[in-house]
Amino acid sequence: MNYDSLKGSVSSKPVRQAFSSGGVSRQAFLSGGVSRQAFLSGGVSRQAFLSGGVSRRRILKTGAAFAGAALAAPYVRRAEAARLKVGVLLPNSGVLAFLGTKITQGMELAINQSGGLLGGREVEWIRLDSETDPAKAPERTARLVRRGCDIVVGPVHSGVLLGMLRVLGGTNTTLLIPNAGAGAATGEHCGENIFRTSFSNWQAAWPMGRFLAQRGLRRVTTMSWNYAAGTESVQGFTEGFASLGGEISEGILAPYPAADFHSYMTKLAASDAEAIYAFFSGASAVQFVKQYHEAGLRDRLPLYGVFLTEGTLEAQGVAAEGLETTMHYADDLPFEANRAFRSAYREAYGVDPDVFSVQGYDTGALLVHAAQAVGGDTDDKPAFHAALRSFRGVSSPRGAWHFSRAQNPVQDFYLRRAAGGQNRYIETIAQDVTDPAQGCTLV
Amino acid sequence: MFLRSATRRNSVRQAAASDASHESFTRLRNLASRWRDGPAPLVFLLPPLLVATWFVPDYDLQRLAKFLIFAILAMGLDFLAGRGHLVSLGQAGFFAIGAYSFALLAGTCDGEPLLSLLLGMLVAGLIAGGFACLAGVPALRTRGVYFLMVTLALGQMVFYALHDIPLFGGSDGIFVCASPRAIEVLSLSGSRVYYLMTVASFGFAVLLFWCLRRSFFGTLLGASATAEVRLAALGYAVLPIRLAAFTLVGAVAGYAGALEAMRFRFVNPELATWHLSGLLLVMVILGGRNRLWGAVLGAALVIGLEDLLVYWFPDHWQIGIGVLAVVVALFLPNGVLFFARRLSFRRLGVWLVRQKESPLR
Amino acid sequence: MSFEFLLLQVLNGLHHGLLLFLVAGGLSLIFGLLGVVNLAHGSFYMFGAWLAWWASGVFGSYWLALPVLLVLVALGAFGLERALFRYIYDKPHLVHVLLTYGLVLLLDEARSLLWDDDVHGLEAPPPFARSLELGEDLPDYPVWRLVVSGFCLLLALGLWWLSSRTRFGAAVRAGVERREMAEGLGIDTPRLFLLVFVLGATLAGLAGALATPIASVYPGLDAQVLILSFVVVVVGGIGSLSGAFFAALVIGVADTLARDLVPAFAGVAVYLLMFAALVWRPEGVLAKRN
Amino acid sequence: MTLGTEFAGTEFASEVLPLRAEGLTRRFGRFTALRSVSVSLRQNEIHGLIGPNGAGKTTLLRLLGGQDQPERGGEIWLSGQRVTHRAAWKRARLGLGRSFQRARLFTDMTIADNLVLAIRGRSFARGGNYTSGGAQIRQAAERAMAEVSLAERSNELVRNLSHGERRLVELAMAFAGTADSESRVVLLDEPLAGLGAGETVQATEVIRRNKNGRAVLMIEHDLDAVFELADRITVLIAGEAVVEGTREEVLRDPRVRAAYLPAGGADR
Repeated sequence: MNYDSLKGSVSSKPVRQAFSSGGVSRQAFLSGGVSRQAFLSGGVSRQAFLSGGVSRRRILKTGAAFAGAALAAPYVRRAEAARLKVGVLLPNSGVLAFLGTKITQGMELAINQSGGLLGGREVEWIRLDSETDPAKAPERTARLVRRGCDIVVGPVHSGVLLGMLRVLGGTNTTLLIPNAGAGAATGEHCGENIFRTSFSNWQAAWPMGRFLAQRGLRRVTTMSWNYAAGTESVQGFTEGFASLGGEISEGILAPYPAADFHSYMTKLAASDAEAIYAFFSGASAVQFVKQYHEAGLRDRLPLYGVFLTEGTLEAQGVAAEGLETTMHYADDLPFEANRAFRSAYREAYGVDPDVFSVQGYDTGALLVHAAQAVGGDTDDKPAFHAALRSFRGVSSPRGAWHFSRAQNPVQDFYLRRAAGGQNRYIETIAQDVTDPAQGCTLV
Repeated sequence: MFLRSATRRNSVRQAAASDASHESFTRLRNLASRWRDGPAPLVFLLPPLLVATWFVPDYDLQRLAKFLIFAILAMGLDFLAGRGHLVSLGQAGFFAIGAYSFALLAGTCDGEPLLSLLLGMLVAGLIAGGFACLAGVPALRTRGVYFLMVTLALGQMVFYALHDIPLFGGSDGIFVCASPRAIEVLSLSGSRVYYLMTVASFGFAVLLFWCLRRSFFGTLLGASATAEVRLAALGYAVLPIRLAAFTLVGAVAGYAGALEAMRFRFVNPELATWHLSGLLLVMVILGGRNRLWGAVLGAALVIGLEDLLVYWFPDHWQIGIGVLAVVVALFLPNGVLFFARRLSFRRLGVWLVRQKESPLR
Repeated sequence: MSFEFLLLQVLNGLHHGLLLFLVAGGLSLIFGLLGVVNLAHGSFYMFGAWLAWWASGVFGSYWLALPVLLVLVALGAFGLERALFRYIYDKPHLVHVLLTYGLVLLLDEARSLLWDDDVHGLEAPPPFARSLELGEDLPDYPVWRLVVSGFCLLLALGLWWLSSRTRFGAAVRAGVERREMAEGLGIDTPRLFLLVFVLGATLAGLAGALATPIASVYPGLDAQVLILSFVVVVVGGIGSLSGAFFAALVIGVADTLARDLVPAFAGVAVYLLMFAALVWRPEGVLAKRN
Repeated sequence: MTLGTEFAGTEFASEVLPLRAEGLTRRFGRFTALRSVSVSLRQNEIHGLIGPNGAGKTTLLRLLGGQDQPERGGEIWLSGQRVTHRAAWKRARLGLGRSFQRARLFTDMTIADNLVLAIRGRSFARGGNYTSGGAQIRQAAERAMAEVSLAERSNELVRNLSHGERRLVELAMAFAGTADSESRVVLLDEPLAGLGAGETVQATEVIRRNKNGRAVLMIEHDLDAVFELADRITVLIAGEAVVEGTREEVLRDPRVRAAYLPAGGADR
């Protein structure tokens, strides 16, 4: 049975409500299942929406092919519309769901601010839940491509990223990575169509390594989960630290997922290092920092890290006070663009933005810039990718950045200290850091 | 059952003689269910699946392939749990062992000749079967809910082994290098050849499990479920029967794992989570236990529903599967096929009245 | 590996084990008496934790929030038992797995709708918010962990007293041995099942609430504790509280030490222990041989 | 005491007994269900095993059948082969058939299928593979069904049979067998329990008719049937074989009269 006609009727009801409410509320956009409805308030004209219905001839042809198939395949094939289809594969469930929300909000804000159009074309968002499950990533990505998206944004988790690369590698579907830091995306699996707007795990840790060495520390213990992002981050730190004579006294890898770190605190307390470098994110970052504080190690063994306080300061509370971390963004960066971004974000969503909002915002700004440059003709891939590469991120909240040859951001990294629920800027410790991108053919 | 020839001659003679009493109705129903349990529906299912190779776009072929792979897995689990009452909550473990064995065995990255792929898949199945046999010897000493727990432990052991041991690429999984070479003469691209292999595997699986269910071995497995002590007292060693079934179903799961590894040429430890094993059980129960086509129907319903829900309600699609599982558990413990088979209004009344003491206990 | 280091690791293991006992104890009773494979038991732990965070915010104090959340979890369990579980007691385990598998998904969505998918922390309640200095190269030990361990010990004693010294306990043990016999002796099994189910669920909710200041709350909390508590139930012997208690301690320490000594095989080790226990003594390694 | 039992223990017993058991003991915790019980069955003989409830009759049968293991020191021989610790299915292949107190049949299968499974189980023991001898087995199955007059309902699912009919099927399965798969030793656990009058007569006839060529050990509470059928009787009281002998010897023994038969009840 072909769901095509069914889909047409069912989805129009919620859309009418959203449409009649004079603009597409944030909830409608986030509920997203209804792909046909544009998420931008201004540009939705009634005529464009209705004309986008399904032509009869197309139903009959596809219906016939499916006559015997036991599986009911929701097969939506629509007449080409002026809309620009952008696929979004971010997590709505599981441990990293809040990152998905923040990235989506940042992206939405950027596009809203420039009139809601990409190169004069309305945007049709097709959102799928990545469930932070790498095994389902290839399937979900292929579905977005199948729906006609020639631009895909996502994911958060590096395992999901590898699954996406398997499907999108070597195709001309443009992939914009707003968070996952796996080096492979801009390393051995890099490609003309793959751009990252966040940072590689190596890139964020390397400056911290050099900085601690410059501060005169000689022996540091490293710790993270036993998974790709963790090992890459520790490797980046080690390279930075060793380049200035530092030495790693012990490398601890906790089996993932670890909820109770206290047994490691016992090990850390007995270590002879002068400081510890840690890489954890989300719930584990909260647990690690809180338990580190409760173990009273903050004064005996200073804690430095990456991603330890991103979006988790409210949950960590007093335990994170004074924690020094490095990242390509700080909440109180003295740039005018940052102040404007933060006030616009708070006004639009009522919450303070964090680094994921920034990365979402930059992804949105990148899309606006490139679509404008090619006048909305994103099908001309070489021109579109060239336009993407030409992005200078002048008005980015994190400060100007541009793409390296491997299409990973070349950006400054700042030392920040956690204070009063914010990662406060201390100093710029590394400028124009470029990911080594081993094995990338573009370099 | 295996005594078919004797009873058929017998039943034809008797059907004519006795009046339209309860016996003849039972016999007619048995004959009908035997047809439904046989491979005949393949005649209606295979042609459209084969035709689809040339007409359906690649993405939807890949989704059909996913359904066929899960149908193979569900048929295996149904033979084990439905017929032999060996309820396993760890089938995903052997599925993942097959996928990873194939991934590690895979050869060069450009197109592979069909034969070497087939060999790779069979070897992956054998490896998974080997593990099933090794683990089965101790595991099958337990009964009932303890067996459920043992298989849960087995599945989790495979998950953490694949997740923590560096050789298996940790939590991000491995890229698989093998994919079938295109066949120009039939104008089939690599992925369509892969789809054809999946359809063929599905056809063989249906025949295999149909033969198994009809075989003496299948009868013994069923007998070991209803009256194990009696079977032993009659001179049959029960453990080897169950071990053979466990090993065989493990090998088929491994073979299906190899097929899954080739679908997107990417394997990940998440293939071994107990959630997948749980979903397989949902398929078996939903379709209808101890029915050849129950498992296939269950797989179609669950995968079709999941696909729809994920697309229409990306935020809260889990509610659909959750409600489905609860509804089937409470009202349709014997599955949809059972319900469909008995669908006549008089019977519906009888069924509703007798729902308290359901026949399956 | 100095002696104090090992001692502290064992203490951590015991703490982990005692918390695990609260979840596994209830699960073992439900499993043993009601014969139900309850995959949704982890969801009670999760709701206990999220309610603790939410109620602490609403009432301003953890001690006020604790009784409220226990009542809420108990009511939730009561509703679920009456609405769903009482219909499947006599059904085979296959149906139990199916029902509770669906419930896990539904309860997780309920949590996502009621609150959000964010990570939230909770400070240890006022009198126990500090840590004890143990010495130069030993980490300070948070007082709240000692409080939780002590509280769990008290609860374990209470459960042991309830189980061995009261009529209710006798009825439960009789039910676990031979359900038909218990019914024969005039024990009102439906009411008994309801009480045990609610007690088990509330214990799991309490464990979640106690663990919140340590592990904080986040989506996916239920899965982590569920499978480990099945390991404890099975090693301890299904239906035996004392078995679950000792098994929880052994597994808590083993899991903690394994993560430290042989990280790559820590995950596998726990399930190998479960597999071996089941195969060696299916009715529970610690169960008395009848 | 007849000739056989005196020489039972020695090597040169006059002929090899189908089943012999010496010193079988079984304890459950502190309770001793059987205290060094010895029993031996002779060819073409029905050996009754009677005793009050809880005397250990079923326990003894479980030890002989291989469903349970005796304590150290007990020995069981099946046609001269030591089988004390052999698994139940190995003993079945040596020609040991048995029925169960609580009928344990394959309820989803027809009567014919149950019987064929029983016959084929033992015929497999002599190297016959699963498929060969199909016709021979089917005839044996039909013969067995005819004996218990269930031949015309051979396609009925066992699930739909009454309790009495199921007992008859159990009995048929114990005795059914082709020429090379005859069960030579048959253990019957209360074969007449719960049977109607007609069925009891029928069952008794079946047992008597199948006596030749086999050694039968029968537990039964229906004393009339036991005394009518059994050539020798062993009386078990509180786990001990108090008396063993022919009908007359057992009836005369004062201990049996005191423990088991109420005053005046036995002088029929």
